Amino acid sequence: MPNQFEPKIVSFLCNWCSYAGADLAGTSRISYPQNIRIIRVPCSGRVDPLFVVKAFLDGADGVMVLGCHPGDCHYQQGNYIAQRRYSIMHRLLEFTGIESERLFVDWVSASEGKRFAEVVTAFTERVRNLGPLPLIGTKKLSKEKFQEVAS
Amino acid sequence: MTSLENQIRNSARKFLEDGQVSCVIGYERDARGRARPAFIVKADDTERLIWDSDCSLNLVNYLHSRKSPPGKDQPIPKTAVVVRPCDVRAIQLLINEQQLKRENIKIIGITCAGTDINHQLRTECEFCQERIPLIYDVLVEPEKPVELPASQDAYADIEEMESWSSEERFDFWTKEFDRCIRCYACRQACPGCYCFECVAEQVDPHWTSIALEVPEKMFFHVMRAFHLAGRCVGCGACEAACPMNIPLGKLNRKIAKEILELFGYHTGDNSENLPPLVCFNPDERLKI
Amino acid sequence: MKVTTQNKINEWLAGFLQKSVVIAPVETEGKFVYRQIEEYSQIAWDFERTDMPPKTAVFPMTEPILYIEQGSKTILKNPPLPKNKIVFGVRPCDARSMLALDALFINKEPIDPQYAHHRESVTLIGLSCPQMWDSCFCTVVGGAPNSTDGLDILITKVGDHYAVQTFTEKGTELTDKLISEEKDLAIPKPVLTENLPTLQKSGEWMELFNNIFWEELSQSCISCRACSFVCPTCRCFDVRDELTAFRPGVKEFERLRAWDSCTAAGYRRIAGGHNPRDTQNKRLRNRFYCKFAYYPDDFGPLGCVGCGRCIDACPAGINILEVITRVEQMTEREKVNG
Amino acid sequence: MLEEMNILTNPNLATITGITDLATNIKLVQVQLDDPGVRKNFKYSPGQFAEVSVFGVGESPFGLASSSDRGDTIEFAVNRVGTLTEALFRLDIGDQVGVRGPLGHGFPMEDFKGNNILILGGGIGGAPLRPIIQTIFDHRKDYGKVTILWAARSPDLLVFTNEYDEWRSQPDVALHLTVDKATEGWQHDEGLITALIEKSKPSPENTITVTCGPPIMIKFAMLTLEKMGFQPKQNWVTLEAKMKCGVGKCGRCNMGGVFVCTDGPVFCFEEVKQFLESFV
Repeated sequence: MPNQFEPKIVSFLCNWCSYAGADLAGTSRISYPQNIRIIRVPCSGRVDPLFVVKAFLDGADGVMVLGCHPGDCHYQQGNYIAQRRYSIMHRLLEFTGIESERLFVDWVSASEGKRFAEVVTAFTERVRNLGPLPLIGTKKLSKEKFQEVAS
Repeated sequence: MTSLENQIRNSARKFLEDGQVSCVIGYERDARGRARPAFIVKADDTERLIWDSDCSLNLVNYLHSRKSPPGKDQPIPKTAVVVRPCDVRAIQLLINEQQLKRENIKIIGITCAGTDINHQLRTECEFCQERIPLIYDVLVEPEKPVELPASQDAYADIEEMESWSSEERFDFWTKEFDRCIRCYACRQACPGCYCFECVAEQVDPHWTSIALEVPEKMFFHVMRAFHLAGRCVGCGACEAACPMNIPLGKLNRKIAKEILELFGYHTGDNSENLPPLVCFNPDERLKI
Repeated sequence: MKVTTQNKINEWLAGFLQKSVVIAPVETEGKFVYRQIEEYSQIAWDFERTDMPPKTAVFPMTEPILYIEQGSKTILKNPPLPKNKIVFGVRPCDARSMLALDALFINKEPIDPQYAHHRESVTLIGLSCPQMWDSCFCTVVGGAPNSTDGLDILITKVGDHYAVQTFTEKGTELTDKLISEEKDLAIPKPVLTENLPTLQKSGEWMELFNNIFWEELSQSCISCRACSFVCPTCRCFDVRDELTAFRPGVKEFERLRAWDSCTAAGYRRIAGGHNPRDTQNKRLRNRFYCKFAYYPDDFGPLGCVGCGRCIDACPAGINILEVITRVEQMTEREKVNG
Repeated sequence: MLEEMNILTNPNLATITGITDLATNIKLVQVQLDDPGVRKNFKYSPGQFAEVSVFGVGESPFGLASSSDRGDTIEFAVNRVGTLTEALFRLDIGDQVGVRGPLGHGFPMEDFKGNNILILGGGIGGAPLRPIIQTIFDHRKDYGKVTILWAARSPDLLVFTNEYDEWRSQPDVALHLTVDKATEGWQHDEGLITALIEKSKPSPENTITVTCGPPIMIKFAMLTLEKMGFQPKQNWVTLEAKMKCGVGKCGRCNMGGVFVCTDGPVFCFEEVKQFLESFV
C-alpha cells in the first residue's frame, strides 16, 4: 500500500543491556524497522512513566521500554522497580482508552541482537495495526476546534 | 444538634483548653448551609463545629501548612483534626512519608456513615467496610453503630468500564476532560499532592504546555493519578473539590484495584510499610 | 415591543448556524458551559446561571498570539483574524463582565489586539434572568437580572412568548430576520434577592488592607485556581512558547497565552525563587482587592459582576458575598469607633 | 503577517552583536534591532526596560543597561537564574532574539538636573543604573557631585568593573565599593551597602538618590537613607517583578493598584511607601 500508516515509536533503551543489544543488531547487520527513535537511558528504572505519557502526548504512536533481564540489572533493582511501575501504568493507560498494546516493556540483553530486531519488528507491526493514537487526534481536533472558536 | 457534633465540640474544647493543640481543624456551616473547613483557635469558638454528610474534603490536606515551625526556634504547631476513616489513612501515609509526626497531631476520628458529593453518597462510601478510623485520639461515636453495607464488589463501576471498548473509554474521558478547566482544585485538595512544583507547572524540564486543551488535561490527570499509585487513600477530596464534577476518583480507584490485586496492598493500613511502587520482590514476574 | 415564539427563535438560530459560528450554553453531565453548537437543539434553555462564563468567546482559555518559525531566519506571524461569532444565551451579568474586560483590554492603552478582534467579532444575544439565583448578587455590584448593559439583543421570556429588545445597530440588523410581531407586552419585574450587603468604596477596602480578617479567611484557601477560572471578569494570563513542529533546521513554535490566576502559589515567583506574594493570605486578599479596589481605581468598572460562580466553585466555601458583608460590617464598626 | 505597532504581542527581531562577561554567571548581552526603521525609533530613557524573547523558550523583562544617546545597540545584563536566562546564555553572536519595548517609565533625568546624585547599586541591580551614569557623564555640567556606591555579595559579582576607571576619571565623581564577604586581595570595604552609606556620609542637601538591587537591599538602604536625613521624595528606586505582557494587561506585577510594568519600574520612594503591598 502506498499510504500505509508508519507509526512513530519512541524506545527507551537501558544503556547496559538493550542499547548494547541494539548495537549488536546493527553490527551484525540484522535489519529492523526504522520507525523507532532510540533514547538511551542509564536503566529501565530511570524511565519515569512521565516520559512515556509525554511521548504519547507529543505524538508517539507507541512507546517501548527495554531493560536488562531480571537479576541482571547493573544497578541491582532498577528493572524490578520498572516492572512494578509499568504493570500499573499499562493498566492505567488501558483504562483511559489508550490501548495498552501501545506500551511495550521487555527485557533484552546485550547479547540478544537478533532478539532485539525481532522485538522491534513485532512491536512496530502491532502498533501499525492499531493505527494512529487517538490522543493525537483529539489534540489536533481540539486545536482545530479552538482555532474555530478562537480565530 | 446531633450528638456527634456535641462530641466533636467537647473534644475540641478540651484539646484547646488543655493547651494540647493550638488549632482544631474541623467543619463549620457557611451562610448557605454548606459545610466548609473551620480553623478553631479559641475554646469558645468550638460551638461552630459541625458534622454532616456534606463534610467531604480531607482536612488532613491542611496539615501541610502546619508541618514546619512557623519561625526560627519555634516548635512545630500541634493541631487537632476532624477526620473520617479514609482521611486517617492519609495521616498514616504522610507519617510514612515523613511529612508529619504523630505526636504533633490529635485525631478526632469520626464513626462515619459516608459523605456526599453533590448530594449523592460517594461511590466509595456505598461499599465502605471501614466505619471506624484505624487510629484516633478521640473517637466520635453515634448512639447506634453504623451499619456496614452488605459486602459487595467495591469496584463494580470500574469493572463495568473495563468491559467497554478502548474507544468507548477514550470517548468517556475525552468528554469528561473537555469540561476540565485545569484549575488544579483536585491537586490542591489532595493530601498526597504536596510537591513544591508540580510536573504540570514545571518549566524546566518542560513536561506539558500551558494550553487548557483535552490532551494536556488528560496528561495532567493521568500523571496525577499515577503519582498517587499506592498512595491514594480514596477520600474523594479531589472529586469533592472539582468545580466541574469530573469523576476523577475513577482513575485512582482503578489503580487502587490493581494494586490490591497485584500486591495485596491497601494504602494507609499502617505507617511503616513501603508503598508497592517504591519497593520490589526479586521473585515476582508481572504481566506488562 | 417585538414579541416572538420559541419556534421562531429556533428558526432564526438555524439561519445563523448556516453561515456563522454560534456559541451557546450546552449541558454536559449537569454542568452548563458555552460551546460552539451545530444545531439549535443542542442549546440548553433550562439553566439558571451557567457554570462557566461566555468569557471564553472573547478571551479563550488558550489561544496563540504569535507563530514563530525559527530556521536560518526567524519568521513571525500573527494568528488569523477571528470569524464572526454569535453568542447566544448570555446572562446580563456576563454581558456586563465584558464591559469590565473592555475597560482593561481596549479602553486602556495600549489596546490588546487579540482581545479587540474577538470583541469586535461577537454579537451578544442575552437571555434575561427571571430572578436572582441561589448565589447571585448582581444588584450589589450595580447589575440586575434584566440589565441590558453590553448586550446587542436581550430576550426575555414572558409566558409562552419572548420579548425581544435591541440596543445596537448590530442587534437591530440581526433581529430584522427574526419573525416577530409588535405587541404591547408588560415584561414582569425579575424577583430580587433581599437583604444583600452594600458594597464599600475602594477607599474603605484600602483601610482594611492589613486587617487580620484576611488571614483568617485565607486559612482554608487551598490555592487552586477555580474561583478565577469560573469568573467572568478575571483576566490574568500566562504566556509561554510551545513547540509545535520540528523538522531538520526548522523549529516552529506557538506563543500561547492561557488563563492564569493570582491565587496560584507560583504566580508571582520570579526566577531565583523570590516570591513577594508568598502566603495564601496575600494571594487571596489580592483577588478581592483587585475586584473591588484596584480594578475600579485603575480602569473604572468593578472587577465583579455578582454572578456568584466563585461561591459555588470554591472547594473550601470561601464566599465573596460574605467578604463584602464583612467589609461592610468592619467599615461601620470603624466609623463608630473612629 | 505581523500587524504593525502591536506592542503587546509582536516582538521586534534583533540580532546579538556582543556578549561580555560582567561577573560570575552574569553577562552583558548587546543586540541590534534588525529593521533599520525600528532601530532608529527605539529611543528610551534610563530605567526603562524591554521584554526579551528567546524564541521557543519565552519572554522576560530586562532593564536596559545602555544609553539611547550612545548608539543604536541595546544592552542588558543577564544573570543565570532561570530557564530563560539559561537559554540566553546558550545563544551566541549572530543569533536572533525578540525585543519588545521600550516599556515602562524611566528616571526623570530632567528633574534631577542641578542636583547631586547618589547612586546605590546592588549586584546585577547596577545594570539599569549604568545608563544614568552614562547620561550624567554625557551632560556632566547639568548635574552636581556624583557618588556611586556599588555593592555585591562577593568581589566576583561586581558588575562593570572595567568601567570603574572611566567613572573615576570624570570630574567630581566618587566611587566606593563594598562586598558582603571579601576574598583575598580585596582592597575595598567589606559589609553591607548600608554600612557603606553610613561611612560615606552623603549630605541630603540638594541630593537625589537612585537605587536598584534586590528587594531586601532596597528596603534597608531606604531605612538607612531616612536615618541620614533623606526625605522619601529624594529617593528613587527601580523595582523588579514577575511580568508577562509588560504593558499592564496580564495582571502579574501589581503591587496594590500599581503596576510595576506601566507605572514603574522606576518609582519615587514616597510613592512606594504608599503601596498597599510590600515590594519585599
